[in-house]
Amino acid sequence: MSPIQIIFILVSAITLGSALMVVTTRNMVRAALWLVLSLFGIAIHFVLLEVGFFAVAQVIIYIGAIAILMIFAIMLTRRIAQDPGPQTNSTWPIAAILALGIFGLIVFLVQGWEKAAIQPSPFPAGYDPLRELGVALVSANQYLIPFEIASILLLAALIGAIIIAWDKK
Amino acid sequence: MADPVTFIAKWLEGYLAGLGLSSGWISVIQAALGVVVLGSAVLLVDIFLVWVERKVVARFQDRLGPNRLGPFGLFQPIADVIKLLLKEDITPQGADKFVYNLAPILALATVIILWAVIPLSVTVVGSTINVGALYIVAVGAIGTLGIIMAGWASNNKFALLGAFRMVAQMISYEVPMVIAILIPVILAKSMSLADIVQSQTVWYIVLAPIAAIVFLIGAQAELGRAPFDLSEAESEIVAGFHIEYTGMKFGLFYAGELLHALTFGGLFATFFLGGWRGWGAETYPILGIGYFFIKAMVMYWVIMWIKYSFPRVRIDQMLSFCWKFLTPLILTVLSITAILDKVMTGLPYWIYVLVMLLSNLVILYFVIQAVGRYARKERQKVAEPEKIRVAFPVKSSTSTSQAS
Amino acid sequence: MLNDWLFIGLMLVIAPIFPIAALIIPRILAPKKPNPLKTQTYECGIETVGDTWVQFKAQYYNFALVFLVFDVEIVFLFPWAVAFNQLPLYGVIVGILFIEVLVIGLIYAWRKGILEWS
Amino acid sequence: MVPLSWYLIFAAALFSIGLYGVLSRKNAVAILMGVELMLNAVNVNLLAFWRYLTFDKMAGQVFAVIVFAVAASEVAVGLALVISVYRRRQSIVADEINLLKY
Repeated sequence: MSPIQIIFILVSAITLGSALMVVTTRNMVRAALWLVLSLFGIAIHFVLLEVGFFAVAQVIIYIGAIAILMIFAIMLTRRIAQDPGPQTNSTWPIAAILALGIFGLIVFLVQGWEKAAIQPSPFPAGYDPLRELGVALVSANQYLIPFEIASILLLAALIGAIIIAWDKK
Repeated sequence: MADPVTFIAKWLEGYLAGLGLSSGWISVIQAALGVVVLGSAVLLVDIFLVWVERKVVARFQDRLGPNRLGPFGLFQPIADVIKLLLKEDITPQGADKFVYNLAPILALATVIILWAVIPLSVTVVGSTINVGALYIVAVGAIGTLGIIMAGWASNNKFALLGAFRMVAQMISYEVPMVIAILIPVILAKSMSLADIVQSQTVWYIVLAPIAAIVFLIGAQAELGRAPFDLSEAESEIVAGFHIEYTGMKFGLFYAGELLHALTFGGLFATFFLGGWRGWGAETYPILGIGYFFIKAMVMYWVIMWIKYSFPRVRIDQMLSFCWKFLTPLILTVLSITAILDKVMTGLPYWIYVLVMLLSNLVILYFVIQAVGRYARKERQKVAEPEKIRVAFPVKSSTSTSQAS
Repeated sequence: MLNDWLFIGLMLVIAPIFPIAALIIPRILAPKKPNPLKTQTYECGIETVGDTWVQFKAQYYNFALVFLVFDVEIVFLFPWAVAFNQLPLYGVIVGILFIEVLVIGLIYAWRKGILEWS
Repeated sequence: MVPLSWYLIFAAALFSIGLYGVLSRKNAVAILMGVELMLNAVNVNLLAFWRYLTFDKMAGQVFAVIVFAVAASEVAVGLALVISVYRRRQSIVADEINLLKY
C-alpha cells in the first residue's frame, strides 16, 4: 500500500467514526463537535483529491460558519440539548436497515462498474484547476447563470430565515 | 553563506540520499524538521513576546515593567513559564473533561499552524499552497471553534457568555477582514502568500490603504484586544471564555493570544507591507527574515498601541461598526478596485499605482466627511436629550429651561 | 500539488504536540489536591444559581446567520480573483454583481432591525 | 494513488450514516446534521468524479460550489424553522411537531 492509501484509510476511518458519533451521541453540543471532526476529515479528502480550494472552503464554510450557527441554535433551544429520554424515534431499526440497504446497493453497483478501479491522470503542466474554475464561474458560455443563481439563492435564504425566525406575528 | 536555510536543506538532502533513502522519505524528513524548527522558533519568540508586551504596556502606563530578573528583566518570562508549569491545574465541577482540555491546545496550535504559509524570506517558506490566503481564514475559523469549546466545556455562565460575545465579534469582523484580504489577492492575481509578496514591487498599503486599515481593525477584533475586548470585560464577565482555566492551560491561552497578535502583525506585513521585501533581500535571503520580523514587530507594536490607547466599546456599537460601516465600505472599495484594475491593464505601472491611491484617498475623504456628519448628529442627540414626558405637566418655564 | 500540502499535513500533526507537552509537564510537576470547594464554578465568590445554560439573546444567532451567508459568497469570489487576468471586463462586473446581490440582503436585514442589539 | 471506487464507497458509507441520522433522530437540529453529512457525501462524489474522469471540464467543481451554497441556505432556513418552532411550542422534537399530520 502506498502512503496515500494509508492516509486515505486513516482519514476515512476518522471521518466515518465521527459521523457515527454525530448520529448517536445524546449530547447535542458534542454531536456538533463530532460533526466538525467529520467535516474536517472530508476537507483532508479534498486535499487528497488535489482540490485544495475546496478543502479550505470546506473548513471556512462548514466549520467556521455552519457548525457555529448550529451550536448557537442548540444553545438557543437549550432545553432539549440535555433531554434525558431516548434521542431516537421508534422507527430507528427501519432507518438502520434502509441505510445499510442503500450502502450495500451502492457497493454492489460500484463493484460491478468497469471504471471503478481507474487511477487519476496527473494534471497537465501549467494547468491550474482553481484558475479554470474562476474563469468558468463568470463566463457566459459556461456557468455564469448557476453562479448568479447561487447568489440569489443565498439572498433568498437570508431573507427567508429572517422572516421565519423573527416574525412578530 | 547568503542563504543558510537552503544550504542546510541541500546538505541534509545529500546526507540522507547517502544513507540510501528514497526521495519521498527525504522530503518528508525535511518537511518534518522544518515544521519542528519553525514551531520551536515561533514558540521561543512567543516567550520573548511576554516580556515585550509587559514592557510596552508598562511604558504606556508610565511604569517600568519587569526589570529585576536579568538584563532589562529579560528572564522574567522564563520565571513566568516555570511558575505556570508548577501551578495546580483545577478542573471545575461539571466540566466536559475532554473538550475542556482540548480547547487550550487548539488555541495555541491554530496559531502555530498559521505560520506554515507565511513566507519568511524568498527561499524560507513552509508551504506555497495556491490557496494560502484562504488557508489563513480557515485556520482562524478553527480558532473560533476552540473558543466556543472552552466556553461551553467550562460549565460556567461567565465563560459561556464570554465565548458567545467573542465568537459573535470574531465572525462579524471576519467578513470585512476576508474582503480586505481579497483586495491584495485581486492585485496579485494569486492566493499564494509567496506570490503576493513577490508581486509587491510597490507595497500594497500604497495601492489599497483602506483595505489595510480595515484589515488592521479586523485583526484587532479577531484578537479580542481593546477597543474590542468585550469578551474579557472584567467588570461584567471577569475573564471571558477562559475564566475557569488555571496554570498552564491558562498559560496556553495567554501564549496563543500573544502569538496571534504577532502573527497578525506578520500577516499585515505580508499582505500590505511587502513581507520580506527590502534592500538586498533577494540576493541575501537571510536579510529577508530580518526585514520580515522588523515589519511584523512594528505592526505588533501598532496593535499594542491601539490596545492600550482606546477605551472599550459597547457590544452594540462594536457590531454596528462592523456591519453598518466597515462591511459596506470595504465592499465599495472592493468593487472600485476590481473595476479599476481591469480597466487599467496595459497602462504603465506608475499610473496604475497613482490611480489606485487616488481612488482610495477619494473614498477615504468622503468616508471621513460622512463619519464626521454622523458624529455631529450623535453629539447633538446626546447634548439635547428628548424631553421626559411627565404625567402631570409642571410649569412650562421650568421644563424649557431644563431642556435647553 | 500534494507536496505543497505535505508541510501543512505535518504541521497539523506536530503543532499540537507543543501545547500537549506543555500540559503533560504540570501533570508530573504540579500538585494535585482537588477538593469540592476548590473545583466549584467561579462566579465572583457567589454560589452558582441554576443551570449554566442561561437563555441567550437571539441576536447572537442573527449575526451568525448574516455572517454565514456572507462567508459563503466571499469564499467563492476568491477563484474569481485568482483568475482575474483571464477575465474580460464583463466577467469582472458580473463577479461584483454576485456580491452586490448580497448587499440587498444586508440592507434588508438592516431595515428589519436584525443588526440592532436591543 | 487511490482508486476511484474507494472514494465512492467512502461517500456511500457517509451518505448512509447521514440518512440513518435523518431518519432516526428526534431532535430537529440533529436531523439537519444528518442532512449535512449527506450533502458532504455528495460533494465527495462530485469532486472524486471530477478528478478521476473529467478534470478538464469544470462541471464537477461548479456543482460542488452550488452544493456548498445549497448547504448553507439549507442550514440557514432549517435552523430558522427550528427556532421558530421552539419559540411557539417550546420543543424541537420532530415527533411532537405534528400540526400538519391530520
